[in-house]
Amino acid sequence: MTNTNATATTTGNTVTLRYFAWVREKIGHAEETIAIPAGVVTVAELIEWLKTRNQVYAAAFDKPDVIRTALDQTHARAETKIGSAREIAFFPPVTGG
Amino acid sequence: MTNTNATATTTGNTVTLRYFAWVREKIGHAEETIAIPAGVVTVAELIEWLKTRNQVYAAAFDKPDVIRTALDQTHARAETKIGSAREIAFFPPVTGG
Amino acid sequence: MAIRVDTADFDISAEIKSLTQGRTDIGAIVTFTGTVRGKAGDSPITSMTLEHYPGMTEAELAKVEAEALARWPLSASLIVHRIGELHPGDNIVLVITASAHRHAAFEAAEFLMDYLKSRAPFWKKEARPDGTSDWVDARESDSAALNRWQNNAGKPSR
Amino acid sequence: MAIRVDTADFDISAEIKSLTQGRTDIGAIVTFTGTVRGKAGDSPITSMTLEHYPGMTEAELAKVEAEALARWPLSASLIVHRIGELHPGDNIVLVITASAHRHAAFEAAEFLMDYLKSRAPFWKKEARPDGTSDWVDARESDSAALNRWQNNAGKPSR
Repeated sequence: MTNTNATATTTGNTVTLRYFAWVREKIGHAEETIAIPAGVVTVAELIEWLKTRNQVYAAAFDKPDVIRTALDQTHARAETKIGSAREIAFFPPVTGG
Repeated sequence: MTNTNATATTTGNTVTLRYFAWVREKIGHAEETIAIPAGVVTVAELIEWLKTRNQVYAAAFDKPDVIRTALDQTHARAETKIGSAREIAFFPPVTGG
Repeated sequence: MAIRVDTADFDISAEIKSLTQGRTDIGAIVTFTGTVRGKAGDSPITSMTLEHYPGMTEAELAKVEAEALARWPLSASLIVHRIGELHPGDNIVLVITASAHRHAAFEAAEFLMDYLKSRAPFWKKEARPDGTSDWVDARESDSAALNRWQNNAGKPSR
Repeated sequence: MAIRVDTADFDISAEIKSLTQGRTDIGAIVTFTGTVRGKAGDSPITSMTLEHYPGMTEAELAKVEAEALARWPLSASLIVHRIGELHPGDNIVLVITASAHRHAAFEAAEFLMDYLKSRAPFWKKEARPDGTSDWVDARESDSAALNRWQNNAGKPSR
């Protein structure tokens, strides 16, 4: 839960990505494990990198404004640093209740 | 239900008086029938007249500010004219709910 | 839209079911239940007796419901008020409001309670363990709560 | 204070009973029930499927409850949210708040719902009679409802 720790070495961290609702449907699977690539520090940078993987990711993250993120099950923002988070989730704005 | 009809002849009207909660307990009975006496037009005037009947009424209506009135089962004020009301109720401020 | 004055207790699930059964236009149901507390201030009470003004009670509650219906798009509503002798923990009053949207249901339920507390002719008498009893005094905060709604079509500020 | 995510339906009377049994400090109980409506706009729906983020859901609801408890003197509270496939008329969510006084119970229940709608990781998918289905869009009014509470210790104005 030290995702605000700006001094953590993030590059190379192994993280679990989780996808929910239409993000999951567009990506085609619910979770996967990746290593955070060099140069990726914030949530926004991770999304930009994911979009470069292939057309499926590019389409899923086409409009990052309508995608919300959680780091270790806590709401995060585009500019939040990934830090030592172990689980990063992407999903649409919530619609429960 | 014409208690706002200022031209009605009220004197001599036969009305049922009803008492609730501590007003009833102080008066000693729940209802009675009276004829509205000459000169009594408003609720306040009726209360003043009731206080002259005897010590029991004088004590029950000692503080008219804490007594509420309904004419024909509708909330009324001290200055409301009795008009052709058939039922006049006196009670403390309500405390339900 | 229904009102009921009753010595018997109520069952909230059953009341909701009878209000909403077969309907799919309702998205939000709010209930308020008032219960007898075991203390009046710091003093324990053993029972509470509710007296009311038959006829006027029903007329006032019907007015209150009509007013709520004029202010909010309610799909259904219910007011049940108990009378007679009650004990700590017992239910006193139930208000249910149902609407397509939650804010209307919340606001209407709070309005009905504020209105009922200041206008409906009920009176409470509390009995103490020593056998004495007293009529409950009206609270200034209840008429203040009602006044909040006077000049406001929606929810009032505090 | 309790939270529950469940495929099963809930019974409001039973939940209230388990929250309040044996207690005489409670004077006011407010419940909010959200139900599946039969239409999305003008189009009929046949079912609604609720997905959530296990773990984060419970963490968020616990935060919401803690926040409500810090703001209002609550005697008890409960949040139940259903998941899985539901149908028009079915219950989706239940919030119960209990307090000595009614305004605290009303405000806390409305706060819990506003917060839950904008923060708890649930998503709804609606299926139509023609076999197609779509994820429900978030409503701007829900985040506006949450923002009302940001700078206000008590009830916000509108």
